[in-house]
Amino acid sequence: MIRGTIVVNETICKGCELCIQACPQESIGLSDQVNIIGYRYAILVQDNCTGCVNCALVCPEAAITVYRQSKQSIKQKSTAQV
Amino acid sequence: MIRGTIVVNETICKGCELCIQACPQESIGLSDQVNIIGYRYAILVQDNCTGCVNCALVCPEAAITVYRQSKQSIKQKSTAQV
Amino acid sequence: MKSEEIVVAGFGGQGVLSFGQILAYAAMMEGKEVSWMPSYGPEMRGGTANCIVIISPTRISSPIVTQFDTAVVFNQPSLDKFHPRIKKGGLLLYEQDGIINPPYREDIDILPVPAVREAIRLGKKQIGNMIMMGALLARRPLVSLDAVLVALKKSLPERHHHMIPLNEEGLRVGRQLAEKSRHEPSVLFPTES
Amino acid sequence: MKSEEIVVAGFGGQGVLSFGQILAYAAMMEGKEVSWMPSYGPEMRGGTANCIVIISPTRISSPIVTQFDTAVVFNQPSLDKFHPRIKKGGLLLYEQDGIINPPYREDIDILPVPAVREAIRLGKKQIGNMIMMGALLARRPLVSLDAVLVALKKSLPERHHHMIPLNEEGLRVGRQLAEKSRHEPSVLFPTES
Amino acid sequence: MNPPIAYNGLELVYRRPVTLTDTPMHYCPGCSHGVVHKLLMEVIDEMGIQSETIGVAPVGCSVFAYNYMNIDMQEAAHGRASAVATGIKRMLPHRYVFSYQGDGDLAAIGTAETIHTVNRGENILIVFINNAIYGMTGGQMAPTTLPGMVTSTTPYGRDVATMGHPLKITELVARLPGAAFVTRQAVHTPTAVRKAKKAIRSAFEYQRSRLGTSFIEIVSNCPSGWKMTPLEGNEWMEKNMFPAYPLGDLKIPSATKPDAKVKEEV
Amino acid sequence: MNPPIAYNGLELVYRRPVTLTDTPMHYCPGCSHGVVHKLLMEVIDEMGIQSETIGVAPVGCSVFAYNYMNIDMQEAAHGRASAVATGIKRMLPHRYVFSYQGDGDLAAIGTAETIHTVNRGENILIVFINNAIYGMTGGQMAPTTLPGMVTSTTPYGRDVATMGHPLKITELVARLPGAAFVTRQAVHTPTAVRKAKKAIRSAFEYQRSRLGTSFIEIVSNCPSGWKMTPLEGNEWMEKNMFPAYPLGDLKIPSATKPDAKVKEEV
Amino acid sequence: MNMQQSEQPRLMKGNEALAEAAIRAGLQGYFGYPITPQSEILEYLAAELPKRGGVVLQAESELAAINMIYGASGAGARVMTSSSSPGISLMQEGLSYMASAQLPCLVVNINRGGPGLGTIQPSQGDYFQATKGGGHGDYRLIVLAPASVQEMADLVFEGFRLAEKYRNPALILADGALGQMMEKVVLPPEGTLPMVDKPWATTGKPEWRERNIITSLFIQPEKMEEVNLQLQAKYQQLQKEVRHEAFEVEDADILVVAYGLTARIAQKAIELAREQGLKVGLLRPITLYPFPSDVIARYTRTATAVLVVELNSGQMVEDVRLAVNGRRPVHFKGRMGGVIITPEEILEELVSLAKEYRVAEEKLEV
Amino acid sequence: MNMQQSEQPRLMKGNEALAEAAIRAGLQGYFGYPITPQSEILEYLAAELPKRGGVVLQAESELAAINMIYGASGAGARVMTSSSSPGISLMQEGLSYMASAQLPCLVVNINRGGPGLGTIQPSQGDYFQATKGGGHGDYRLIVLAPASVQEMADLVFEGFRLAEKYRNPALILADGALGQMMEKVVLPPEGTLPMVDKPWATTGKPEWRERNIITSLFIQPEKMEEVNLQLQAKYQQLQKEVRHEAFEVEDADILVVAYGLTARIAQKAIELAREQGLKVGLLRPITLYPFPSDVIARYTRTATAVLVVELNSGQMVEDVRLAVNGRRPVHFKGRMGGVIITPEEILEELVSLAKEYRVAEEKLEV
Ligand SMILES: Cc1ncc(C[n+]2csc(CCOP(=O)(O)OP(=O)(O)O)c2C)c(N)n1
Ligand SMILES: Cc1ncc(C[n+]2csc(CCOP(=O)(O)OP(=O)(O)O)c2C)c(N)n1
Ligand code: SF4
Ligand code: SF4
Ligand code: SF4
Ligand code: SF4
Repeated sequence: MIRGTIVVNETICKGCELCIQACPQESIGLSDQVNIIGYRYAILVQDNCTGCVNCALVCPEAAITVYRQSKQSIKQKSTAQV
Repeated sequence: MIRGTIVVNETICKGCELCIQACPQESIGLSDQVNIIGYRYAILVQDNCTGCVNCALVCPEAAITVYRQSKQSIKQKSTAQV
Repeated sequence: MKSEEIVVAGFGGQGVLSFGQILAYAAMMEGKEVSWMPSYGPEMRGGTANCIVIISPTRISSPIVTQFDTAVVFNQPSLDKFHPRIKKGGLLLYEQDGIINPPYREDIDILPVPAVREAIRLGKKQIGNMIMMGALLARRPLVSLDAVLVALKKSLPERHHHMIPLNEEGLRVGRQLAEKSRHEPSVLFPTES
Repeated sequence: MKSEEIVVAGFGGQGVLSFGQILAYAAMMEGKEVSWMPSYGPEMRGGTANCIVIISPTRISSPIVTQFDTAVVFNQPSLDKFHPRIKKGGLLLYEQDGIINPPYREDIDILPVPAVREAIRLGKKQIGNMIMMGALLARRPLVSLDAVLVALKKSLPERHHHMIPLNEEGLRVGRQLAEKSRHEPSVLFPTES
Repeated sequence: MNPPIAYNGLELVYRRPVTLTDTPMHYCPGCSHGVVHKLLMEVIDEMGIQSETIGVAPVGCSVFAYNYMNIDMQEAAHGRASAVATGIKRMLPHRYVFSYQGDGDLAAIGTAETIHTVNRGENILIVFINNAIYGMTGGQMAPTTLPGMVTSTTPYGRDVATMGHPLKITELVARLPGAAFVTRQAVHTPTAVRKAKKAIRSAFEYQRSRLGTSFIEIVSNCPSGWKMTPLEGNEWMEKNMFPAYPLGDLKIPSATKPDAKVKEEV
Repeated sequence: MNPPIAYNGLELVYRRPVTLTDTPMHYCPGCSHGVVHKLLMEVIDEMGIQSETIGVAPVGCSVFAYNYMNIDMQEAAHGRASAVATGIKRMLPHRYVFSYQGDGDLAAIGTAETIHTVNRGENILIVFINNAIYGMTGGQMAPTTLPGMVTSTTPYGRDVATMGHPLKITELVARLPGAAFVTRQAVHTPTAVRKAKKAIRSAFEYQRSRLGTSFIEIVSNCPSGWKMTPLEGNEWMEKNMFPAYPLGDLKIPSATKPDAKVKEEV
Repeated sequence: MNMQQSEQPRLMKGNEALAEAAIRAGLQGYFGYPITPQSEILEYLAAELPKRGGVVLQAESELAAINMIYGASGAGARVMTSSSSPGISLMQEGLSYMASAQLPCLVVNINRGGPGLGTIQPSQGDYFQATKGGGHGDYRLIVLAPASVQEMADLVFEGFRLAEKYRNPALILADGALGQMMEKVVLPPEGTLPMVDKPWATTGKPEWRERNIITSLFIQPEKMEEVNLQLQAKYQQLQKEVRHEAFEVEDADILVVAYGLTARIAQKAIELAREQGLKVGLLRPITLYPFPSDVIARYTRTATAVLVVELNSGQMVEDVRLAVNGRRPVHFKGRMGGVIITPEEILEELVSLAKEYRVAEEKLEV
Repeated sequence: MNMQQSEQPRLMKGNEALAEAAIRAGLQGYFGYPITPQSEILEYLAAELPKRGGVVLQAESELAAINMIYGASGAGARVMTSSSSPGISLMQEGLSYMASAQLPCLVVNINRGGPGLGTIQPSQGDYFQATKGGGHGDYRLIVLAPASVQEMADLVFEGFRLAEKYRNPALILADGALGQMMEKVVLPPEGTLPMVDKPWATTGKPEWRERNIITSLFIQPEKMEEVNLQLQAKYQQLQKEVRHEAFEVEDADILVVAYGLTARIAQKAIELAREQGLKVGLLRPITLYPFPSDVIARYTRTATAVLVVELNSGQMVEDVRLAVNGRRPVHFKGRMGGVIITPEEILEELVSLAKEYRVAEEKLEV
């Protein structure tokens, strides 16, 4: 499985939950805390993010940055497994 | 042939000649005189008007009144001819 | 020379506006102050057109006046409209053709001009206005004939310049008509002012 | 009683506007002059809402003031915004939940209220505002509880009237919270003025 | 003034409609406006609805329409005739209301009002005189001016690249659900006149049956604006306007409840 | 602020577009405006045309668009964004110009400007945010409000008999010869977002090739105006808006001269 | 009447009070377009008016709205529209048309800060537009300026009455705060404003009368001038409808002139000033057109100086100067762009004026 | 320069002279809509401007035109629109926006008789709209009033110069006669009005500068007030651009104040009055805003009375009264609705005033 992760800018997140719905891995959830503008914000709740970018695409605040395993590292891994 | 005639209100006629073109009998022409508003006006130039109303329909000034032989008088005539 | 306030009036197509422009342009070339004010707007729809030309040695205050020294009219409605607005002792020129009730005033100089008929006789209906102009200038030497011809050249598109001589002819005919008219003849040669 | 200028502020959904309306309506019913002025317009888009309530024995000149006797705030931005605008000796009530940097001023009476927590304890998040109201009235007996309840009835749609008792409970809880708070207790029974 | 009903042995078969005033019209010789005015008044005569009809004149050559139509009328600001008609109809829903507008009025400055009036399905008749030019102001380009056509504001001809193509507002209007009846007619021949009159008659009947907006475009000539004689104008219109603005019905009511009481033509 | 290009062993695959300013947006949670702003700036980033692009903000919730888009911008009067864009484009024909408008702005008060801008084929992009309501002013009926839909000015639901049917301005616009590219998109799912972005990208490329007006409708949600959560809103939108406003291309350029230089997605 | 007694005081927004009052004043048709800070008028009417027999239509624009009003008024109905500054600017052509065609209607401008899109906060920046005629040509609107939610309701009746009596559009000019704020209001009873008959209205021409024509086109200058003379005569007539409120003016050394909300704030300032022993009074024009010039002239005979306070850069001050005509110095104090002036600011101004003109000095020494 | 010498006097319509002058003043974009009596401006430019490198677009309406101008001006171009009274009313919102966003442009109003559709004949009925701001909010236009075809051309240059110098819309206010009449005119040479650079224009944001934003929205009242104060300061600055023409004012007992065509007619009347021995002079404001208040104040120190003549019901007369501030009686004589006043009418007025104020009596006895 491809490894990825997201970084949410929690000061501008408005907790709209669109990313949560968009995430095929169900990796995202909302914080219990509210942020400075009064919203519970998105956080990673599972470590199974694949960096598919879906959450970032639908985010109205452009609050999500996405990282993903580099192509070759994936290749290496797969070959390794052989 | 059905007899008819037209009466042109020559004070409001603007000599646009639309009636002249519309008349299948070529009964209408323009006067040599100009009227008070400066236009040569429509007049009957032949006595062959059938009262078909075409000229009146296209007249932008509604300047034409049309008269026609009554239906029965036509019938009478035709029978007479027999 | 005092200032002269002239109205030129007729039906839309009769070229009354350019008649006024030629007059104004000619006067301007002779160093006069001039103004030309057309009637404008929807009353032109199927109605009459007119313009007011003022020629003056000094600055002109208003281009719009209601009384005129001279009226040049080309149809009955214009005659009816402006006939009463001519100043006492003023001049009224009118195209004879199509006038059913001629003017009656005794206190103005009235000159009927058969311009259309003469123009047709000369073979070019278009020069009727220059015949009228010639007659006008015979009575009121406002501008020189030369100036009028230059103005005419200005106003005519190149392709019609061949008609200049004919128009010149028209001017002459007009002047003659004015002269042999019943009224006492006025100055015959154009002013040099 | 002198006139009292109050600001109520929080996030959009927190019901600050109706909090102010209930207060104003209650005061009106007790014969006071009142004005209620909401913040309005696009700054409401995903922003904070607030309203200014003025209760006065005499005619109110301006419904918009910039300094307040009392501030009732429900979130951090509102706290930051209005904390400095409270008059010396004034009162600041704030919802404890979600406040990261609490107020620091020494020259005003500050009362943190855990209204949300208490409301959840009572099982109805909605009554948080009435808890806040109870606390406010404990410190500032502006109107009687009865008046507040009548106002509440007015403002609640029929189908929610069954919640009146719960809200009454909320008012009582609020008052208690205010009383056992560190500050010297103020008048406990509503004014009859 | 009523003409004699008989004239040396012949009987009256056509007369100027009585609801048309005796005031001579100010339109240029051969202008279509006069014919359309006449048809409107004929239909009102025949339906006997002079007392139930309110007209709205535009700003355009037909601004003076109220001088010729002997019915209650309002003169609207340029482009707003359909909004004015809306105001009247909403207050007097049992009256017949029509607006009469030129292409500049209806399809340029009045575009928003036209679209939204029809979209609301205001139960009125909009008569649209499309002469492809601004007549009253002296022959400037209209939204409906044909490509390459010379006007006082397109001295080198309408350049579609910079001025856009002729706006077929009638086609747009026909797509709006509020439109009940949309048709394009002309009045340059007796047959055309008969058809146009029929369309106007139907529109008033649809209005009586509350079917929504009727929209009648009349492809018209503007001899003065086009700088042609009326006859040349009509010929040019057939050759150039009709291909761009084909005559015929664009939309007819699905369920029409036609009215019994229909008078005989005089 | 640029994010690190790598993050414990992983590489950056998506970041906030640089042409989007750092200013937090004022839109309500889940509002589509934010997504569309983002896409516009992404395309401008990718085409590298920040210095060649001028945007026009409307009056509507997106009135502050210029706070978020780091390009030269003008704020237009309500409904006139396309006229303002026309003025800019005519003076700067080599610049990319787009207007960004809501349904009230574009399809109500701005109807005439919209129709005529497209009819002239102004070589600009019009982005049309259709959320079926007036967001900024507090949820009043828009021309695109659905039948029966309750808004603050239709407390009993939109009654098509008196208020008309939803105005499908995009369908009208698509019929205008000046329109080069007309499409209807949404931004509620990752797939939709990808499609919408592609459309925006194409529009800018068509503008480069001078093909005429591109018109992109984005069927959007307005959680606040609809009184729903963002998720409820998106669901409601799919169920109710899409049937009325079906997604897809309404018009694509006949002859497009696509541009070679196309950057890789970051 | 007994309805009046039965009427309880309510806590209402100015916009809603105005809307409800309009219904009670017999409003038959409302055509409008949303804009902050007045959308509540349209919203309230959309919910209430149809139930009560009237017509409400949300127009596609203010431009359409004012022209719908033109048609509806011409059809004889009692009609109203409302907007705020930018929307009112879009109505200027229509208002000029209505004034020329002599059509009555009530227009409400809940004034926000301009120019341009500006701000939605309260302002009095549209005074010139309202009183001098923002549209083209020589015409005037009847302009009423409420100062409380109660007057927002009451002046609706006055507006309709004057508009129909003089066949001229009337305009209520109130700043955004008056529209948005809630205050106690006792609503005027229904049915106290009888319908007037309008023989000129286009309701369909019966046999027995000539056709009615609503138009503002008079192509012949002479005719157009006649119409203008009629209008001017009407505006003369209007002078007798002047309304104002005076507060502590009798002995005032300094006369403050202010309208709307500003007048209330000024009154507060005057109370404070009086506490300091300054002899200050307030003149509040309720009709901005016709303008209470004579009243102002009268009171300024006794006063030493005049202070005009507005939420703009100084507009009504011109009318005050024209009224005072140089007999007394006229000063101006204003705030702009949606900023509300405070009683303290005005007080400060009053104190320094008192110093400048050496009125009540001894007291000030204290 | 030699172009100037080479330039022959021409006989031109005011509208055409203005249009040609605009091209010579470097006009880059014209957006307009036809209306009598100014359509010749659009028509002339449609034929000439494209040939000479500019853009002409016939807009779908005046509303569209003014907003196209907004965009074009914001893009840094030298732009113009023109219309007549009703069309100018439709531009009021746009003008308020442009004034607020501080966008330069030249607007031409060839004033016809109103209100409403009115008549197309000459009028000065739009003075208030032009000078007090027909749109919403506190703003002013720079207003220039030509009195001859020559000035129709010359003031175009002045209009662009002032508009760009102060980043404010300028308006040329001329009655219909000035637009329609032909007079001798010597056209100003091309290239005498250099392009100014506009660092604020939205031309595309390069790396090296912040983005430019053209807006009139300042939602925070404090910010909006700042903007308003900027504008007011600018209008103060403008005072130094006041322009006027004085004619025989030095010894004048009666000072006539008139602008545009009316001033010429008044001048004629004054010549006639002087022939009768009346000491009468003329003050002609060329800038209506800024208004030559100081000049008028100065001349009225010596004069006994003032007569204002306008083609309206009395609009500029208010500004004259404000300038005179009660020191002298200010009388008004006007015609309306497209009727042109005659020198004789004015003369009559002057004579009766002379009687009333017993100036130059002995002469009048004659
Ligand atoms: C607001 C406004 N703008 C412009 C005008 C000038 N104007 C009068 S009629 C007209 C257009 C006339 O053309 P059209 O509507 O096609 O009618 P037609 O004259 O051709 O019958 C214009 C632009 C006006 N009166 N008012
Ligand atoms: C001339 C004018 N009329 C009305 C308004 C008030 N107004 C501001 S935004 C708006 C409509 C907003 O709706 P929409 O265009 O759909 O954009 P949204 O807010 O939904 O994104 C209105 C009516 C205004 N500012 N100016
Ligand atoms: S989509 Fe964006 S704003 Fe919404 S919850 Fe996720 S991160 Fe926050
Ligand atoms: S159609 Fe009418 S106006 Fe034309 S010529 Fe015949 S009668 Fe005269
Ligand atoms: S200008 Fe054209 S439309 Fe107008 S009256 Fe003449 S022919 Fe008819
Ligand atoms: S009101 Fe609607 S459109 Fe406006 S920001 Fe909120 S959600 Fe978006």
